[in-house]
Amino acid sequence: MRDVRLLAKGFSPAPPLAALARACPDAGGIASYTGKVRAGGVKVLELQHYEPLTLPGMEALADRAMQRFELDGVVVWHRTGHIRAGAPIVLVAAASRHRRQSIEAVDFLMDHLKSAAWFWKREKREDGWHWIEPRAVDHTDLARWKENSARV
Amino acid sequence: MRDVRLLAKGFSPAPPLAALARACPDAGGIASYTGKVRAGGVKVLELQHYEPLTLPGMEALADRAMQRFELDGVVVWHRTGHIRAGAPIVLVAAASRHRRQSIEAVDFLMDHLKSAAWFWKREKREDGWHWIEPRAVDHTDLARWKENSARV
Amino acid sequence: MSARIVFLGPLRDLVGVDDLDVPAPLDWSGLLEAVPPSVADQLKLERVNIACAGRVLSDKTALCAQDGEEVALLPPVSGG
Amino acid sequence: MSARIVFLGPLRDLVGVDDLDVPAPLDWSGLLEAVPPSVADQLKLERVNIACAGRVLSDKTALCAQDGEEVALLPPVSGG
Repeated sequence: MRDVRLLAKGFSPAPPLAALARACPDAGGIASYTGKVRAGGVKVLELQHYEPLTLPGMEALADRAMQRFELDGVVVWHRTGHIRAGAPIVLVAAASRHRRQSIEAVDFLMDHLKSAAWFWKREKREDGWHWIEPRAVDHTDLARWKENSARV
Repeated sequence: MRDVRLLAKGFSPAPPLAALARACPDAGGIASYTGKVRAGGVKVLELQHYEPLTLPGMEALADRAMQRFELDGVVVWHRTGHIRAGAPIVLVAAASRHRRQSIEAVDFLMDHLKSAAWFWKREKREDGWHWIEPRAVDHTDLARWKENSARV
Repeated sequence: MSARIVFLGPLRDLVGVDDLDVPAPLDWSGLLEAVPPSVADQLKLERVNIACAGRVLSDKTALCAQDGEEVALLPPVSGG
Repeated sequence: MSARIVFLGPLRDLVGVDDLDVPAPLDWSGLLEAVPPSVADQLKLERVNIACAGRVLSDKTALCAQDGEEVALLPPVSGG
């Protein structure tokens, strides 16, 4: 099972997590990460995407994770448009035979969505809109998977 | 928020995950792991515990995770008794400011629950009951956190 | 005979429009002349990528957009 | 004047009962005599722990259970 979506409207993580569990009865576990707009300071967040690249890129990323971590199933849902404080931006989930594969797959998927997927994010604060660029630590996080690529 | 429970009956992961999200509005993300009884071969699984040690041990583990990974909130739910194929055994979830803290906290919590918490697990297969002991890899997984303890 | 230049993220703010139709074929030097100087300066930076017809170019100076193709200007991304 | 020995996991299977009341005080050699030889053999292994009054002993041979206290025999764990 591979469920990859770009969503223009709000979503709740519970239904896709339950669907993944149902679709993968042989998996010993499901790991997930839900990223949301933090309450403090940000009034609204906007995510722009580029149709011809963004969804195909997410699908290719999900396929890489399926193969690399031997997953039974994967969910990658990402919001676009305007998102209010407290609302989910992204959900990734992975079902696998063994525990660490699903947890590492979630880590891998989030590192790539954060700084290697075709999204542009800006935040509206008291003083107007601000574009967000990946922090140095995001690039360091991403580089971990490249160093390891010879192993997997 | 610290929600640690030993549960004699079945549970669904969705309500505690939603409660954690509500309790931690300033967290940028929530990572989770749900472990369940795999469908193939095992008819039923039994988890024994020892009242004076098991819950206090889980509470101390949750406190260590809160402090080490600077969490806003943590959920550690673990079943006891007889559990049928497909049902959840364990749920851990962590809410944090930054993404990797919650993902690493989930990894940390599961490694410790798997081979350093006071549970004894046996599986009923076609040919009767079999006690489960941690695999060598579980001990290796656990040792990662000891090596790193000087850093954190 | 035209190609469409698509501005994304902060580059869209610099231009004030979503896209711009220009004569095709369009190469790298034609692109630098077709956009405002502030955008051209950005395009020369290594961290800004270009996609043509839905494919990211490994060498953006090799751009050669044909009639009907879309050229997307891609500043550094930030998702999740 | 008695202490209670509690058997857990696979050790419970060896004995066939959940617990056993024995005279207190109970020390390490008294414990080895109070349980079946198959359990005593297990207790001598490093991977089997002992808790007394709700605390795991760092040196199990230093056991000294008083009246009313519980002595839990803890084989290797497996949770999650």
